[in-house]
Amino acid sequence: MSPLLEIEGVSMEFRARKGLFTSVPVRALDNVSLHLNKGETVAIVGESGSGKTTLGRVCLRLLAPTGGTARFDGEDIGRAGSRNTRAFYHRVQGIFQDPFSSLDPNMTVGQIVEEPLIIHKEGTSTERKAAVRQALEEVRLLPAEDFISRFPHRLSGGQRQRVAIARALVLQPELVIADEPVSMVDASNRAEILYLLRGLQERHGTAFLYITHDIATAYHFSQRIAVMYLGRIVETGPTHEVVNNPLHPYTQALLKAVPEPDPANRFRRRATAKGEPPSPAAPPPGCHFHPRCPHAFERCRIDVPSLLEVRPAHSAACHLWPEANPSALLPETPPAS
Amino acid sequence: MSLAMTLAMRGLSLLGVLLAVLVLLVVVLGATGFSDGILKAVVNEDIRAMRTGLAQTIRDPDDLEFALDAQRAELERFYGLDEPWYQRLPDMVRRVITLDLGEARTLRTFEGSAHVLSLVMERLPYTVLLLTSSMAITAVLGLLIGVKLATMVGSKLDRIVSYASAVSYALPAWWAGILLILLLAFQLRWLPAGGLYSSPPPEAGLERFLDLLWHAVLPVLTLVIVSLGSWTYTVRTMVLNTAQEFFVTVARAKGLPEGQVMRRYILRVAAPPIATNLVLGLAASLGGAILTETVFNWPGMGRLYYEAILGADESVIVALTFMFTLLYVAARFLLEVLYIVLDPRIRYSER
Amino acid sequence: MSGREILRVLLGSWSGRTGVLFLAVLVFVSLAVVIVLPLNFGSQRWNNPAEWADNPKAAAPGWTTLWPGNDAASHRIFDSSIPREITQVGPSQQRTYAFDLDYDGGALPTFMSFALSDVRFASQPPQISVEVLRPDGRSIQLYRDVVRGPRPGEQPPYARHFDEPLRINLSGSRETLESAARFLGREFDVQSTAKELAGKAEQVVFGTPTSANLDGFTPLAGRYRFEVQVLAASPGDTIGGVKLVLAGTTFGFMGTDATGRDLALGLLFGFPVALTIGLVTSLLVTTIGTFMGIVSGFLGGKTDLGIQRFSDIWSNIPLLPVLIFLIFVLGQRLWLVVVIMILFGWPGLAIVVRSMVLQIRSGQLVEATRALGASRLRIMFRHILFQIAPFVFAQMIFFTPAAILAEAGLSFLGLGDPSIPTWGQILESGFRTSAVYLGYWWWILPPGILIVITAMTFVLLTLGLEPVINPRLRRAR
Amino acid sequence: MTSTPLLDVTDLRLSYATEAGELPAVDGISFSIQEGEALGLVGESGAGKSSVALTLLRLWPRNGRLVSGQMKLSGNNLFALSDDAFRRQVRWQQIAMVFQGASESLNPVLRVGTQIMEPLRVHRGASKQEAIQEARRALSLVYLPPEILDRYPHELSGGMKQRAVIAMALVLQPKVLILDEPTSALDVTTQAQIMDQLKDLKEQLNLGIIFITHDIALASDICDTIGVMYAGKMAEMGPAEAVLNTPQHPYAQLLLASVARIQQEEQPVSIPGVPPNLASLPSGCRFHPRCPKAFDRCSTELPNLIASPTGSLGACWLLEEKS
Repeated sequence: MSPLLEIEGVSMEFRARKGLFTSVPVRALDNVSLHLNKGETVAIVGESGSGKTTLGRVCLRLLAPTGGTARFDGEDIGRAGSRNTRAFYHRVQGIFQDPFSSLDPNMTVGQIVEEPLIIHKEGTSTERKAAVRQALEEVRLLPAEDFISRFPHRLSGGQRQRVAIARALVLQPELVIADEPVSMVDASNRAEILYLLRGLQERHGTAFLYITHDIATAYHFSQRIAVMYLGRIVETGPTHEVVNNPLHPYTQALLKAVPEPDPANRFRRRATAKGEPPSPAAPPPGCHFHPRCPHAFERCRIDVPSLLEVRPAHSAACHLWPEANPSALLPETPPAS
Repeated sequence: MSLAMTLAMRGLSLLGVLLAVLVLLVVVLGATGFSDGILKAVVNEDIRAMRTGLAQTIRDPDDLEFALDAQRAELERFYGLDEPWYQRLPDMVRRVITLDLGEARTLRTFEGSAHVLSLVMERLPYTVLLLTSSMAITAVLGLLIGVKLATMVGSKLDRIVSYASAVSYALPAWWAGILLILLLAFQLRWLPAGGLYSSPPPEAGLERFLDLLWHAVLPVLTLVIVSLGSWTYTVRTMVLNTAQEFFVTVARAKGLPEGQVMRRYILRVAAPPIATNLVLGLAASLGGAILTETVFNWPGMGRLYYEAILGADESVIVALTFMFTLLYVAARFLLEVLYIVLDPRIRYSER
Repeated sequence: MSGREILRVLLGSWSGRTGVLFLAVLVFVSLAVVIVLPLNFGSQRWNNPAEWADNPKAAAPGWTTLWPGNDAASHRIFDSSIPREITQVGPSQQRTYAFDLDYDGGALPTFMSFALSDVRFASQPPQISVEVLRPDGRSIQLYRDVVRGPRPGEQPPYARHFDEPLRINLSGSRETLESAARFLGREFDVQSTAKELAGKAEQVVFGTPTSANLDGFTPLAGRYRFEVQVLAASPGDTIGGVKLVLAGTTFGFMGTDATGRDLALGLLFGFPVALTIGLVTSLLVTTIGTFMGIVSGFLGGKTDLGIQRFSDIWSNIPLLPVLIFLIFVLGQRLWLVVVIMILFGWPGLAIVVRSMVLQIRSGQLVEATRALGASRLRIMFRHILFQIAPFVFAQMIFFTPAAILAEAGLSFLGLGDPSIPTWGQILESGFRTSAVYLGYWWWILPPGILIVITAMTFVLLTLGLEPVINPRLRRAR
Repeated sequence: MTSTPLLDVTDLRLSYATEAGELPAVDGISFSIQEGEALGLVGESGAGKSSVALTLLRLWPRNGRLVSGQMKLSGNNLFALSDDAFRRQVRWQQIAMVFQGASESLNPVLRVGTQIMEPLRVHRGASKQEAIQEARRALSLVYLPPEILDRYPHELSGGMKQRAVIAMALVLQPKVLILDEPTSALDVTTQAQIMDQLKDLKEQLNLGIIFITHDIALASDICDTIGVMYAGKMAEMGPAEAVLNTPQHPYAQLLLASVARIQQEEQPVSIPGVPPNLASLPSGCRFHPRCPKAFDRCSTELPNLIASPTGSLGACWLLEEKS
């Protein structure tokens, strides 16, 4: 069975204006490959500048990659032609980070959720109204009648994000690209939204590409994880594997950085990666992570490590894991509880 | 972008403004046949000069006319009057830039010259005097009052000024000038109604200068009155906007005295947007000055406009349109420099 | 924000309510004027001197007589088409038209004029004479003439003064002054010439000389009778009407200008003109500016760069000098003024709209909507336009007074459209004829006040709409 | 406890005057901290955490009004001071604050150094040389190189700005440092670095810290005492061990359960409903409409803080039932 979404060697280069006539290339994505099966959830985890959002935009057809191909159901997303645009968006939908700016403030909740149906010329007015009500019930904006005539500015952040989810799901898409859907929602509401998404996935078999900076939510919501750093995937594998036996020092640093409510925390240091992520406009040579890596050695400064399968289905792009010798030097594996 | 680069960009854009006006001028003049008229005036001027010269040598009037006609044909060819107008565009552009536009039909300088260049140049200082003094006074007063108002938002004075600013937007400078003449010059007889000097004008020196200032009071007052309200209100709003910024709260948390917070955290930060508004207000005050000069018979370029329209002096109107644009562009550039000096985000963005 | 919400915000503030009230009055007056006055009022009436010949020149408004100590003669027009008396003189008919006037001994008329219209005669032209009978029993002949006789080759009946009445300004007529001189000599033994009596005709008619040197006249109060006699040679000869004007020192509601034009009419006609200039200009500036701004900001790339560069330059051109130049060269036409203001006005708005569109784009609405499969047009005009609509609407209101003031300024410089009177032009003609220095305040103040009030109306509306543009204010209120 | 606490706050009440009436943003908050001790104020947005911080610095907004409260710093009643004396003696010298959003905390047109040195010049009358010396020392505390002094804020990265702001707060060696969401805009690795540094500073300088956050997990990183706030009131307050390990108040329990953890398989849970609007607070316990354990009494009577067996104080009727 071919994967639903297949990303092969996708690169994305922007030109950032520097002076009046000069510009520098910025590599937002560097040879990224990834696939996603029907009904599966894959999490893309990374910090700002990692290219995770760019990847999401490529998958949503909002950006055409400068290299490689992204295929949805076997068809090239970038070159599908504008005729197929509508057909594509009927099957693929997006949920965005900011629930405050992704909803039109001039439309009521009912109009917002109905809009995809109007765009895709689905059903009669009555059928659409019924579909809207059903979608609102699914995201538990209850009673739906109450919410239909409200404007987004009268809703809380969590409620708005649920409106956005209802809008994305009213067409019953096969794939949803969710770009940081909970990062701007109060911590206490995040779980609810993720449950909502998971429930929908179970009921409708929707596949999710879950983009986040928070490896903890990815842990609970995804089956597989791809960790990105400065435009490259540095580690990918089954979620449980990646979190419990991280291979790449960056993944380890990310895991160390996750705060958990433990009174003993205050007596220990996290000792996560030093320094800050460099600018994507001037990435370090070799392994992009080497300046911050506690294990970096000479080769890391020169050679770009390639993503290799270290354990079954679990790959990392790190010189600590030479191709031939999977059982070589194992870095200490957090979590150290 | 570096400082020099930013300035160059602004300069280029303003140069574009000048160029656009130039092209507009010559194309419209050419397409409507006005440029022919101007060039013919130039030819006539040359011929007149020649006539006096030739009259010395050629006694017979018919011969003289014949010789002059030949000269005229020669000159017309020289100025390209035998060619379609669009081929003369570069020459017209040069003429407009150098104000080499022949002689005015009826207007004369104080010395009696009809030359367009000297006519405009004679009037330029008076316009600059009026514009700069009124703008400086407005800017300073507006800053002082606006900052004061920002500290007393919602007070009676604050409300009065906000209404005054609305009124001043609706009040044309020239009509305000007429009102002031009626009131201060004719009714109360405090100030002269117009002109440059008393009649007879004082001999020279300090007395003459003071007389000039005395006559400038009413036009300057008019320009200040019509722009002060909105300017004050702008300053007040900018200051208020900045006062809501977070770093102002931080400055207060640091225990800085209120005066220092106002100076370094509010005014200093609000200065660039205030300067921007000053820049944007310039065009309006330029228009105001043209009309105000007319009302007060103030012999600047604005009054010259009025006289040229009455006398249908197209060369003078062309010259003035270009000069006003030039004046505006120059003033804009100065203010852009001021803006850049005020804002380190532009000054130091590339290290 | 919906239209209803905008209206609610507008009516929620004092300035908004006042602005709406003013606007309603402006619109009402404008509509009434458009219905009552012909659209070619400017060329047919306003700029036709004959239209205003009977009016006093530079007369103050009628209500100024209410001011204490202000003595003024009111404007009197006697108009008749039916003779009071017809007597048969041989084969001819003597038709007498008579007008009575009670003179209180106060201010004198500023001039006397006589007019005759629609004369038709079969063979011999009618003879006309005008005479005044004074309360003291004396009478003065003011005018005597014969209607112009047949021209060679002309066929009877002969028609005269149909197109335009025969109008005689008695105060300035040499014949009248000579007759007045004879009268003074005959009745009061005061010797004078017509030249000496120039400008004193009214004093002679309505007074008694106090000295021999024409220095003073005592007003003679009482009833005066003006008689116009027409001697028609044949009974079929017709006279359309005779008119006698005793011009007052005040006129109508708003007074007159130096050519006797009724300022009230000119000012009224200015209402629809000002409103049209303001609204048409701002409407088109807003439409074009908004459209270009949205296209520029949304499409980006070369389109954006092009529109941006163009706007950057175009919006920075100082309007008034260019407007003066273009109108001077291309002709003084109002529609041209409006077109030029639109051409130079929209780029400024396009820049602002573009920056707003960029701001909206930087949020996630556009991406989110694109990801629904929405077309560019839908995003531009359903989502972006709707969001900036309140701002654009407020901008339109804000730009309106600017257009009105620019036209007024241009008119004031003498570049107004002569076929369409505007407030600016009335002011200009006043300024040019030194009304300011002569103290004709009624000529200078009302047009200015109307300009300011009209502009103010839109400024008030803008103030009322401020919470729409600046949501921070909306919350703070 | 015998020693005088460093900062002792009792019955703090602040209300905001709005169209909807007087809103109780801070409603009877009391706490105290010792030297070298960190107190965490945790809660959802709108719980009144930031208002507490602003009140401590007397920086409440124009429409705010201090209804009641006592604030003692090493035994001295600070609310007895005049505004001017408070500014001269307390702000930044005794109590400094790191605000949420480092970018907005810095004046964009002044050099970072100027802004760090300003308090030294104003409060200490330090010479330029002394000020530079002190500023360098403060920067070294947060591992920033002295070159930063000559930079403008826009030339620094987010993490550097955050550190510079912390250095600015420490330049006068205050006794109390208030941290309002100091890391919320930063990437997770940078956040962890800064938290590590704050721990160092707390120990080195013996600071009393008030740490404000919506993330109870982050609070556990530095706080010795944790107060969970809800709708302007304290729901539960006590030693970190008690609150984090055995929370008593249902809200504190839910808040903890909503954290997505990677060290446990347990799924995060969500708190139903939304926090109440201050303009229309529910009767009785403010949490009762969202509380899974609410009973009749909760909707009629407002519970006070009651000592719980774990050593924390909880404002919940369940605690009374138990005792």
